[in-house]
Amino acid sequence: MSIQVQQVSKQFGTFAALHDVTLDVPDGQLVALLGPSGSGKTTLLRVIAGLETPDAGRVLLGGQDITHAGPGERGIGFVFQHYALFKHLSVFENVAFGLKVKRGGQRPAPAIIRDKVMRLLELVQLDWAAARYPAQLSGGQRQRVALARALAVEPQVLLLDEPFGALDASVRQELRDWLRRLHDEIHLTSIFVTHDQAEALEIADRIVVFNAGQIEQEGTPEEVYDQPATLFAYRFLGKANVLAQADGQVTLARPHDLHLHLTSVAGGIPGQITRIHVVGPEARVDVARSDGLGSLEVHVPKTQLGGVQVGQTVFLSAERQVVLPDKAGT
Amino acid sequence: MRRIFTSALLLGGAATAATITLLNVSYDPTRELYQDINAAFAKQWQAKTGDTLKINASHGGSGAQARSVIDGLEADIVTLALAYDIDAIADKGLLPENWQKRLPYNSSPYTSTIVFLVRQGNPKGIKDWGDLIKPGVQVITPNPKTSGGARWNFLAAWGWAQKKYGGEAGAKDYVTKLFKNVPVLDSGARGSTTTFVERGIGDVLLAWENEALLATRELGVGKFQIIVPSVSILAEPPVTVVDKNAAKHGTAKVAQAYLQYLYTAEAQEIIAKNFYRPRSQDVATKYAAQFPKVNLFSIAQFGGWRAAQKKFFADGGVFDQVYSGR
Amino acid sequence: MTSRLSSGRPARRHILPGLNLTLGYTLLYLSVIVLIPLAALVLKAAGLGLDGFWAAINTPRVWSALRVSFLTALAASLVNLPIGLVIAWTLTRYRVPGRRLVDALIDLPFALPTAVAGITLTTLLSPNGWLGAPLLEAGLRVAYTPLGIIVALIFIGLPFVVRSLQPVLEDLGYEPEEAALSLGATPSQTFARVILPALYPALLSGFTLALARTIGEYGSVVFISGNLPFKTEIAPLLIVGKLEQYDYAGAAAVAVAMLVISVTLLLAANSAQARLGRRGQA
Amino acid sequence: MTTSKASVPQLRRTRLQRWWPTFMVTLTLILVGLLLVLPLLVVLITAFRSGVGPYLQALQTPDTLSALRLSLLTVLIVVPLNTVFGVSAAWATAKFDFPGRSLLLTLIDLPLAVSPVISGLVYVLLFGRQGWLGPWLEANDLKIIFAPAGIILATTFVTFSYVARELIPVMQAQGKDDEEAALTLGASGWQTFTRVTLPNIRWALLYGVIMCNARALGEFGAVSVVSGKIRGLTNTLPLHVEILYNEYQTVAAFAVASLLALFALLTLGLKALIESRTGHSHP
Repeated sequence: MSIQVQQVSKQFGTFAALHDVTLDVPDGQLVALLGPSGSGKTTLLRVIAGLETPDAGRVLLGGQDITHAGPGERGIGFVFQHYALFKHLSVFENVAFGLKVKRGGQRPAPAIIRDKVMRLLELVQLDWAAARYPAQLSGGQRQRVALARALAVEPQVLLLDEPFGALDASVRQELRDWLRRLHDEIHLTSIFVTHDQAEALEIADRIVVFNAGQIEQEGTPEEVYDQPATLFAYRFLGKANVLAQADGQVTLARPHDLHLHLTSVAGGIPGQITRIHVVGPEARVDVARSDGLGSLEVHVPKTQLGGVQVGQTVFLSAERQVVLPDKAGT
Repeated sequence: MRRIFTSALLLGGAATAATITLLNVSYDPTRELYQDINAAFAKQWQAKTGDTLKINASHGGSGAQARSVIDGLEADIVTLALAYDIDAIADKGLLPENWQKRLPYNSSPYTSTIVFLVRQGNPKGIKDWGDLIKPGVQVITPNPKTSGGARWNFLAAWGWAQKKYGGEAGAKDYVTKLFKNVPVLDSGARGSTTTFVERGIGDVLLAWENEALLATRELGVGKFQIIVPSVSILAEPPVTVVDKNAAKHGTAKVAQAYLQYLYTAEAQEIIAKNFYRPRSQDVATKYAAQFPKVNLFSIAQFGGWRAAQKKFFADGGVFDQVYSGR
Repeated sequence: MTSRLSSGRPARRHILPGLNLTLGYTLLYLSVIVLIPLAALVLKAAGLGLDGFWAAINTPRVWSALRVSFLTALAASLVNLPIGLVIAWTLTRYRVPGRRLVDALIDLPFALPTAVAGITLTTLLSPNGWLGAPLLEAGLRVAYTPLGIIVALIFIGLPFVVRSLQPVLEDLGYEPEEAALSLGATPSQTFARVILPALYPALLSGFTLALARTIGEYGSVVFISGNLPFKTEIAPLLIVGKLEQYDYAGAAAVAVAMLVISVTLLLAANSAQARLGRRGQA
Repeated sequence: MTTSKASVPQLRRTRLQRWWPTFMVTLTLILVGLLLVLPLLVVLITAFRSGVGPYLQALQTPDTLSALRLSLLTVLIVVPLNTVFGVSAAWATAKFDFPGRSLLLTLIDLPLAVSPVISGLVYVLLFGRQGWLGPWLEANDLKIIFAPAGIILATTFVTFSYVARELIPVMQAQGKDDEEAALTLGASGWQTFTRVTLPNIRWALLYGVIMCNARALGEFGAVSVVSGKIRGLTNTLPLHVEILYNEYQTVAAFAVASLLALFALLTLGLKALIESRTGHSHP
């Protein structure tokens, strides 16, 4: 089901968490809200969930205005950053919670609840842990229980607040892949909040970049990475090398878009290698510019490194570069 | 509450005869006395009228008890340590001003006096009031501000000293020295007795005669003895009906009968057995051995309780001066 | 994190239900049980007028009683700091025989009726008591002296100090201590410069709670104090004394004075703890 | 004696002299023994001074039994009242932020700092015959002071803060996530409270109830001001102890006192049980 956010604003005291935000999420997409801490992405997610009331604007779900509906009436599933599992309930009971609190006629029969919960636990590969309590599970397992719990009420949309934020790096990677696969399986419209650009780039269909309570850019991962609309978006999505800065314009290039030359080339930037650092198949080379305008980072495949050494003078050219308006403060 | 209690009893059985509840609000040392009186009177009342009489008792410091009645404790009868406390109740319109004239002997069916209780053998050689201000003698008395008995103690000492030194200045000097010898000032007469008897503090306890007798006969046989000073005060603990409450409860008649009963030979005997001096000459003669002759002066010497209270015990009065003068 | 930022701030409309109901009920109940009765007290005292109120308070007797109440409570609360620290420290760090029992006993003064505590301590400490007799032998009179009041108040205040310290000591763990030691601090330096400062908020809160609680204590004190004016007469006893002379307004005046002291202490404790707490988090 | 944590680094062992823990434990036991165990022993020994017979007899007199009944009645009314209040106040102050919240928190603590004598006095000034509402109460034949109602009110005042004080920090620390999760899952406000919040706070709640109960059972100063001390009618157990003591019935007084001490110990035992369930000691 599609989600429309129309001109939503939200103020906390003197702090504007959201300022006139408008966003369309088409049915069946997995969308990432990406931005630094305090940029408003979590607030937007909570407004969609009904956990915060916007000061202005509307929220539509499948074309229906739900701005003033309670969080339980919206048909959303919400996954909390710190899971918010009910400690006193077993894994099974946690997942069954949303079904058991349904009012009289709508509450499924116990046998149906049982089947459904067990199916969901199988889906998140935790059917073996039904009788356990949250305290007996690892972080990743808990997050999967939280997900199963949110899915149990058959939500129209799934909202995840920094779902992997509290997990170890390896578990995180595993869960990312798993979430993407899950989404491909069930095609539930989903929005997740993250401050990790790699995470957003890896699994989202679309990325919405947030900054200071406003949407900075919106697009596919390729679009936002390769054609950032603003300097902020460019910088937030990856390492940015400033090639030139003049007349309110700044020219930037990503490290792997730079080429390393041993001899002078046209328009090449001369510099001296200060450090060579090999990370797996890739070599990261730091070059101090001879014109004294700072240093640049170049990524080249290790096999193409040749015999360059620290201290050697090299020339850099950009295969692809972006020119953006130079806004101060980014 | 009384009503609830009454109906509860009624529901419980005894449906033919009425059950009447009476509340006697009294002061600390009369617990044992009224336990006996209540039983005897209830029995007599039932024999006479067929009604079951339940007499509730409340005990505490005389002033505190009077205050409770003023604040709404619905006593049918008050039996307090001194007339001043009942005057205070009368001031609030709960009973007539002339209450003390309603029963014989200033409405006091029994009297007592203030005596000395010392440890067996009287190691400090205490004979009279003058010995109390000797250095090294520790005197136990409660606080006149909070205890009726203590006010009698104070006035007894004052009366003796005024006569001895022939004036107020001498009397004041005497009581000042006296209270310098007081190491503990309990809030009530019972507290003082406990301090002296159980805690072993002090050489001499200024006590109601009935308390002193109770202590020698029941608390520590052979451990204490009573010293009767050359002169002491005639303590007249008064009793009266609290008209307004009795009228409200419909208990005026039985309350009146209860107080009149206190003057009967039967009650006077109980009174004497509980170490109070009976008014009845016959009973007094019978128990003469128990109550030695003491030269007594009365509260009239101080112009009555209202005057005495104002002069001695009100804020800024003589008692406060005795303490603030140090 | 964004989530913390947003949840920590007031929302215009609350999503969680029940604020109106619970806040309304809380305020109603608070008013009926606490505020209206206290207002009646203040009104009664106000009936004296400012001059009358001051005249009722400004007597040597009242000042002395307030001083006795305050100083003995202060002394007892101060003594309770090291005692409470030793007990809380030991209970959280060392293997104490019967630890659960000892820990449970800490709350005894809470649960034991104050009158029973008063009678018992008097029995124990009077010149012919188990402890009183040997102490008197050693030249120390406890019962019927200010020292007796202090002992009773130490008993009453102890749980407040121990219970304030325990959770903080548990949270503190060994790390800061070990860090200090690894940096070359001596054990006493470690204690004075690392552990004690971390305990200041808890010590302060335990101290003030004990002080506020003991300053008005009555039941456990009247039996042991001796009640001598200008020496061991406490302010609550003065209130009772005034009542028994039918001086309601005077009693209310002294009560208001005590109330002001207690409220001031409570406010001071709350704000000081908030300040120290903030510093502790930084 | 060794330290209780298993993973204590070598550093500590070498630094601290071996006698230090022993010294601290001994000191603690002495302090606890002198300050807490000894008074408890005095109560018990005095109560049983004349043997078990007189002890049991003292507990079975009609006056003692009626005082016990009144004390239990008081507790039965006061504890639920203050519990409902405590939960309500904790919900309002821990889950929401509103202007005047910190003032409210201070006011909730206020009764803790009020002298028991004053706690009784305020009700006399309000409901006594001379009090603000006295004439109206009298006209309508309603009795509050010198009746169980007054005792219950004064006890409510004294134990007002206990449940709320226990719950507020716990609820504050737990935050709102669980409740919000329940709401997104479709639970109603009441379902959220009973199925999520209540289980989360149950031990703190029980602890608060126990402490409230203990104080309510033992309150003396405030109750003595409003009781009227009518034997068999308005006497609670602590007042009855004083009365017996004043009647020179020391054994009986301490027997009743030991009953109260027994309640206290039972309470503390229950509390220890809670702590072993929750696995950590409670503030």
